[in-house]
Amino acid sequence: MANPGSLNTTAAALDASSGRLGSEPRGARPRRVLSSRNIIIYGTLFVAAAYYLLPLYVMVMTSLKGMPEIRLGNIFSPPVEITFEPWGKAWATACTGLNCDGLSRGFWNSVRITVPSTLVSILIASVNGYALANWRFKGADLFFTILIIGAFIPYQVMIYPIVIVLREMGIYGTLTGLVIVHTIFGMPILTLLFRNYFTSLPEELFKAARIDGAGFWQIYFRIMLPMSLPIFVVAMILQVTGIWNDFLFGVVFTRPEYYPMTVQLNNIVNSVQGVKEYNVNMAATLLTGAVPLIVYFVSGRLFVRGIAAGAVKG
Amino acid sequence: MSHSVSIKDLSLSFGAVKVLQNLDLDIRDGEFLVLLGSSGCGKSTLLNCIAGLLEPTDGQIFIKDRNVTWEEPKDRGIGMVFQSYALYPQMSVEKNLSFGLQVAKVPKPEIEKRVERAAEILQIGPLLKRKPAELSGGQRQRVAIGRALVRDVDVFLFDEPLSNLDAKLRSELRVEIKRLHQSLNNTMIYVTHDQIEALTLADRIAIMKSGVIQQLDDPMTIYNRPRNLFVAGFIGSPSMNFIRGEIAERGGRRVFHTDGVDFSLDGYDANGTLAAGRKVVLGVRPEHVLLDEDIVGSDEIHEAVVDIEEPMGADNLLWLKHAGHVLGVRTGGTRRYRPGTKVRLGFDMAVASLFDAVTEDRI
Amino acid sequence: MSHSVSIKDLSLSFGAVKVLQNLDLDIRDGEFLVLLGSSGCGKSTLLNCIAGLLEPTDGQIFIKDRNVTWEEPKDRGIGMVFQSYALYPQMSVEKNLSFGLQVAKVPKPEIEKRVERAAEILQIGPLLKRKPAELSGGQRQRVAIGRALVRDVDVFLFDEPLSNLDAKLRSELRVEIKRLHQSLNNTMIYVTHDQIEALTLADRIAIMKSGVIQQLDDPMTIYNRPRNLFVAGFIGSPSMNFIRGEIAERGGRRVFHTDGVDFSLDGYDANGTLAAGRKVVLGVRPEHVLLDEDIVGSDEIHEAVVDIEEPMGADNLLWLKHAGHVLGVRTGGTRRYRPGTKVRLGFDMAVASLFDAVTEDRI
Amino acid sequence: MTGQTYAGRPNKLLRNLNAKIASIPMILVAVVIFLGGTIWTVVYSFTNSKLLPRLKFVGIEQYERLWVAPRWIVSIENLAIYGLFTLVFSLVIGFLLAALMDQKIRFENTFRTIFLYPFALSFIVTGLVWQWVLNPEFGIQSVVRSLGWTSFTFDPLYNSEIVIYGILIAGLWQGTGLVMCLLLAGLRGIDEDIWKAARVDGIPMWRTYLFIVIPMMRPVFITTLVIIASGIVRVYDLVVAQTSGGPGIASEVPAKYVYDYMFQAQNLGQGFAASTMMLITVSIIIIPWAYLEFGGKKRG
Amino acid sequence: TDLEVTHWWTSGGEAAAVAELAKAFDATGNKWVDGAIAGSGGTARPIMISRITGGDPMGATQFNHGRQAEELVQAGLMRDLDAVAEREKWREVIKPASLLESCTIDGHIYCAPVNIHSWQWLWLSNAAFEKAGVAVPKNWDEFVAAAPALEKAGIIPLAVGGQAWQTSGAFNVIMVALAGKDNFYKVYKDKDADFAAGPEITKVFKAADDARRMSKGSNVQDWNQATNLVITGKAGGQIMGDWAQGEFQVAGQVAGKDYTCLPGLGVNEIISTDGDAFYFPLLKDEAKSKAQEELASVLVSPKTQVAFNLKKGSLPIRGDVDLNAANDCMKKGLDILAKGNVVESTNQLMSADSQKQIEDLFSEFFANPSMTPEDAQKRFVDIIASAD
Ligand SMILES: Nc1ncnc2c1ncn2[C@@H]1O[C@H](COP(=O)(O)OP(=O)(O)OP(=O)(O)O)[C@@H](O)[C@H]1O
Ligand SMILES: Nc1ncnc2c1ncn2[C@@H]1O[C@H](COP(=O)(O)OP(=O)(O)OP(=O)(O)O)[C@@H](O)[C@H]1O
Ligand SMILES: [Mg+2]
Ligand SMILES: [Mg+2]
Repeated sequence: MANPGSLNTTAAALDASSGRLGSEPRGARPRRVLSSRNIIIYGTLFVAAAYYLLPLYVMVMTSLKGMPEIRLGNIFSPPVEITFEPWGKAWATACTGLNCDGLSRGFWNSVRITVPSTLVSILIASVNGYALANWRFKGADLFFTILIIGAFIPYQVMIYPIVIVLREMGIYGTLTGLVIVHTIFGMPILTLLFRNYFTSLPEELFKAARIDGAGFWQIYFRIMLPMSLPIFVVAMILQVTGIWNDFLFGVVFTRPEYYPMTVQLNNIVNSVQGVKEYNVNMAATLLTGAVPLIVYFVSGRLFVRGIAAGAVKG
Repeated sequence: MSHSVSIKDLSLSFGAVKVLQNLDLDIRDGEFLVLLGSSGCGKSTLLNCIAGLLEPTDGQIFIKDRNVTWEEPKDRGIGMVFQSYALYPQMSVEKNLSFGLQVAKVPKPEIEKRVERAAEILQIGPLLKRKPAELSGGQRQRVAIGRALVRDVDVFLFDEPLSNLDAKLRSELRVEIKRLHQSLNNTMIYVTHDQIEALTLADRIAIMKSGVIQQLDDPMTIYNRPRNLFVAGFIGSPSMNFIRGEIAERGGRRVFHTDGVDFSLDGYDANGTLAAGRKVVLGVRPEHVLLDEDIVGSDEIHEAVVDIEEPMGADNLLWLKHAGHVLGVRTGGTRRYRPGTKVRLGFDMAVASLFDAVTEDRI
Repeated sequence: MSHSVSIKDLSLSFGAVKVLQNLDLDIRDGEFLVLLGSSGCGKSTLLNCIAGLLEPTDGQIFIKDRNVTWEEPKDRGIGMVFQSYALYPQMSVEKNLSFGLQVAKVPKPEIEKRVERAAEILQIGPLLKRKPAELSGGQRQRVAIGRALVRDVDVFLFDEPLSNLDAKLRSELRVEIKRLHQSLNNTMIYVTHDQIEALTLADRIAIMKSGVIQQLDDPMTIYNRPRNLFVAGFIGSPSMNFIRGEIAERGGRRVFHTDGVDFSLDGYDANGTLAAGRKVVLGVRPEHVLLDEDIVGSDEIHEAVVDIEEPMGADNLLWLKHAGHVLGVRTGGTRRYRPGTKVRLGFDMAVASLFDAVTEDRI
Repeated sequence: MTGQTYAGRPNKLLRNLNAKIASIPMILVAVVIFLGGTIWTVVYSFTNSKLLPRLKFVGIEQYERLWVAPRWIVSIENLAIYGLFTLVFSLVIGFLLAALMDQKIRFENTFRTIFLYPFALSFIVTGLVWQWVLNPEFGIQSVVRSLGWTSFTFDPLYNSEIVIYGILIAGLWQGTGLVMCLLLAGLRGIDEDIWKAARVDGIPMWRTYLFIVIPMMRPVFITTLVIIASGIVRVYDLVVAQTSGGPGIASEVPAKYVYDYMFQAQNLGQGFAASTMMLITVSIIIIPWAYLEFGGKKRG
Repeated sequence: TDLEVTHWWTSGGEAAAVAELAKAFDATGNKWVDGAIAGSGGTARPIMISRITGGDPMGATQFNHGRQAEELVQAGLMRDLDAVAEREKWREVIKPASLLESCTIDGHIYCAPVNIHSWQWLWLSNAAFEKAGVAVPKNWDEFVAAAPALEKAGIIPLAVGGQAWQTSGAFNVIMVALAGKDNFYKVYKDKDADFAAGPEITKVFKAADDARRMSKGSNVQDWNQATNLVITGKAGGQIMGDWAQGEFQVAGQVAGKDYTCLPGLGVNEIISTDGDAFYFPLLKDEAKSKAQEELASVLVSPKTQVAFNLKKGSLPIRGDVDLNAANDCMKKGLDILAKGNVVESTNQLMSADSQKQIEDLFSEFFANPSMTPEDAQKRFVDIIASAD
């Protein structure tokens, strides 16, 4: 037989516990892992990530298979027998013509090309964007418009004129020439990128710096540059990727001793006649892409939030 | 006398909006000029022009008798506190303060000394390592002031520098700014909406309205002899009581006549003659409305009823109803009047003002 | 009585910086609460917590007796004026005002009506088509106020809403805000540094210091019976004169003794007994320092010398030297004293305050 | 005093000197390379240059030939379809991803790198992978069919009707990461206070993005738009690596026409004529825009 | 002396072949500096041309036989090899003579041919025909006849990759095989548009229509993916040049047993003389100029020819060498070559521009079933009419 008294006490206890402070919202809102917001956000992210990763999966799997297995033609199946040989081959022994040292051959050349080209092109374009955004002068917009239209010219069309220009300047075939070419072709997009970013920064800061006596360069280096980290990252992503993966300019405008890694990649991948070694191709591509990828990952921390927070009121 | 800043015929428009109109202003060397004016009248714009941050549509600007109209801000020898602060967000407070000095290649120990001193004055010592985003509104404003204070320039432009500070700090800083001005003896152009600040700091006050300077005079003149209705109404809080009426003659003496009552104009110091029948506006500040026993030497008797009483600590603000007008009166904080009380009313004509009803200028 | 906003044991830290510390605050329904406090004491932070824009480290917040600690800002029924305005830069003024209403699906004619009304109150009618970047500082601030005003909410949070407006506009808007509050009868929490605003608007004033509320009382109590030294010094401008000394007994009557002079404590309304020998601080507001003929009913004679005179329009501020102290005195604007003049000095003990020298609390 | 009143306006050329000096590279590039190169191209498009540019004028013959070439017409149509969809989808997807990345999520860096990596990999090979994945024999179609849905058909690269959409799939895969990055950089510039104000105003997140944040990001969007658009106009690798313009000529694009005729067919004149047509189209769009963008307002 | 040589032989077998050239050149006391850039045509050619016109030329560079370097020569940028050719009697030893003819511009010899590749091969999967239950065809007609059986067995009769050059290549092979060498020349050498519109060529288009029908369903791009269909028995056959053989070899298949090769489609055993040649830009440096001549001489020398072509899987350019090590199919080719059943390749006969137009046409034709052979022929005639 049920005891009504005991029922009462449980009810009271329940009451008391629900009335206790602990169950009331208090302090910071707890972070629930499975909130509907999180489910939507991470769900979307994972679905998107799957789409983006699918080809990578195929590439990695293929690169770990031997050629006979690849001929079987199931691109999604994981390798029956994992082999790292294609990777080794792509890096160290794949032949391009007579030189059988794989991608490693052009690696340092690529570095030698990419570093100065990226730096110079970003520097020039950012200063330019800054001049356009903050120090407008008559006629600047006209040149800028030409530049933007230039962004739409398929750049292969410009090869011959540029060959002529470089030849006349006497720097055809040199590293300097190549850096200049990369700077030229990076300029439209980068200048636009920086110009538009700088216009969106509070103009008051620029004014304050001028009052503080800072000149053109000081404002650029001390005020604008530190406030533009995210856009510099984007510019770097654009340029590092573009230049590192560039093949055409790298061979058209330099001599063989400067040939970048992509020449090897192209040679490994793009042979017209003869046998195609897909596993080596994949490995080579992944290896070549490693440097930009590292740049992406490492530069991530520069995507800081609230870059202009606290700067101006109103 | 040499002029520190001299503005000739300055005009500025933003597209169709005319902000400054043929503005002339001469500021003496070492003068402390306060710019007062209603919100949006063009004060900040004027400062920006002086600093060289906005290009005037027309006119010229001289600093130290040098035509600087087209010079770069950095060559003008100015320091400025921006109304919007404009702190460098990526720099610590300390860096914000020292940036201008570093640019000017001031030696390091000197920079440190000045920053330390500014930080002390502004009470932001403990915040030196923070970024602007981590400061409160008032703290940001102090950093903005500090950035100007550390610099050693001829002309300081302060745009509402104390508006977001608490009263205590504000009065402390007011004193510090005054002291700084006296020790450096440089020129200050100071925008404020705080009348106490204006009256205590200024050598001269310029009152602006819609881009035009209405009156440029020393504080007492501005307060007691405002040139026109706008200036009169603008200065003083609570603002001056205005009563429309006309001049009349009563037995050879001029009186101010309104709504059937007369106020004797004895003691009023007119600019010209007071022709009977002229339509005028009488302006009396709340503290110049005399009540009961304060009234001396007057035989008129005007009765009024207390409508509202607003005690404000040191003072007591009364709103009286009298002959169809509402009059604000300021009395001592210890004298209390219940609403409904009847009081006797008089004006201290020696410090009152009469304005032409049409031109609105003082007569 | 029902509480509109109720804060229990609220703490908030930014990393190592503790901004709010176990703060309790109960605000009644329809109350107008003014938050006063020195710059950086945590006022904006508190408003942000109430609005739900900052997450407290600890504690609870109730609005209309509902625990909203974890609720979204939009579900709290609040309107807010940000200290930094936070206008939507790409929208015209009109859009800035109406956007929140559009989202709330308020009918179009109603939106138009409200926007028009707000624009009229704030005198920004001609600016409705402009973008925030094309406004002056004060105009931006008015838009920020407008964005809150158009909304129909239970609780308004105003963070120094009038700080950048000219005195005239400010007093007009003060009246409008008061009127609005009376007509809507919603709760207002209002941060300001302007004491006039605080004293005229507030039902109660909360004085904060370093994240702790020092006193929460109606304006007159705060002004006349400040709970501690901080409150006393914070309220009133120029601020209260503080004189260190001790209680002494002279012929059965308590006196305040300092530097060889005594001031009778007759008429002082003490919280407890005034034990002789207790170290205290005497606080007297400048307007409670009596000069010459104002002194009534006192047989002590204290002589002082006028050091500085600061005329401030309606008032006259004197700095007197007396027995090694400097005392600020406020007198009527028409009474003038040349520096060097000797004056007789007395304190109005009925409105003075005594503080324990150690605890700094009022006794 | 008299001297100063007459101190005239300083020489205009010397004002902003530093800015002008800093703009010299831009001006040089704009004039010498882009303007000069364009004029050069246009001039040679009226010649019958083959392997080497030679000034043997043939009037508008190259253009006549261009506009009767079925391949060119198809290329233009394809570009229109591809361009429209790429523009819309990469902006939408890119912004969506950027907005998600901006939600203070965990592993932000990892996700960002995942979305961005396709951009890093040379398309010669990733194109091949897409070719595989979309191949009906051993790609997605075969996987789905082997799971039991035997009527499933998904062969975008081998169906002339829809091949351009197949290319779009891979194009978006490659390009949206960069769009996301650009927009994320823009989002990071938005002041926290704006968000606060919107939250207090009770504006839902999506409306805040749509009506407040996106308008504030206008400059970044313009940059992104130009980057996407220039990528579209110059699209080449994507097509070569996946379909070589096939099946038949169903997925040809103008840039490929230009290259093929310049370098494979060794008919520079024809290539230049085609690229001139492209340039004219682009200019027709950009010049009025630039006029609107730069024409009116002035700053600082 | 160091001499930089650019070429686009980069795959494994090709590279090994290049090594032979380098070895032979190095043996003369000079040094072969390798500048390999894969991807003929579109990729490598602009690079080479840029280098030459940019004033920083390489020592020697590969081009296909034909007219690719014509303008460089006319621009005076290339060295003539008259002296070497004279000395080494190239006119006599190089067979077929057409090879040297295409190196000759205005009576001067500007290039050294190194090998012959032929297009005219039909590769058949023995397994596929077995599965379909029909005999392995011996010629094109049998092949066409066997197609329905193959289709029934789920096998694509003819694998054709999606790239444009594969389709036009196949068409030209069909033309040579079905219409014969003379008619082929009438069209491509004489550019006789009327003839191209005639019934002889209509026949060829009919056959191309057959090929198109048979190739339906070969959803691949690259030629070697198509070859792979044949290797795995998913397709019955493929028309492809002799380089396809490498794929069969790598897959471990044996000619005759696993696959069958039919030169000239088994109808008309003629092969074309595509192939590669080296050109020598004019250099200022005396020593290098001398080295260039030495290289030219080495390239054509019998020893180098044997070593190189064995590795490369192509045919030598001179008839006086012995290729015992060659495999079955290659031997067939050699025989045909020895008989002189050769035809100049389209590269030699037509400008790249016209070829490209033809490529575009057949690319469209093969992909678009609604395009009738008549329409295609009409367009073909237009191209021929304006071709050069
Ligand atoms: N992100 C932060 N990190 C560290 N400290 C902070 C941060 N934000 C604010 N603070 C500190 O918190 C304190 C309170 O700031 P709050 O903005 O609430 O002040 P306030 O009372 O509104 O001051 P004011 O009157 O100047 O606006 C300040 O001292 C400030 O320096
Ligand atoms: N870019 C602009 N376009 C159009 N009008 C503008 C622009 N900038 C400012 N104004 C207008 O110019 C006038 C003067 O602005 P200014 O900032 O000088 O006012 P202010 O006197 O400083 O006012 P406040 O006291 O409110 O700061 C204002 O009415 C403002 O609306
Ligand atoms: Mg202003
Ligand atoms: Mg604050």
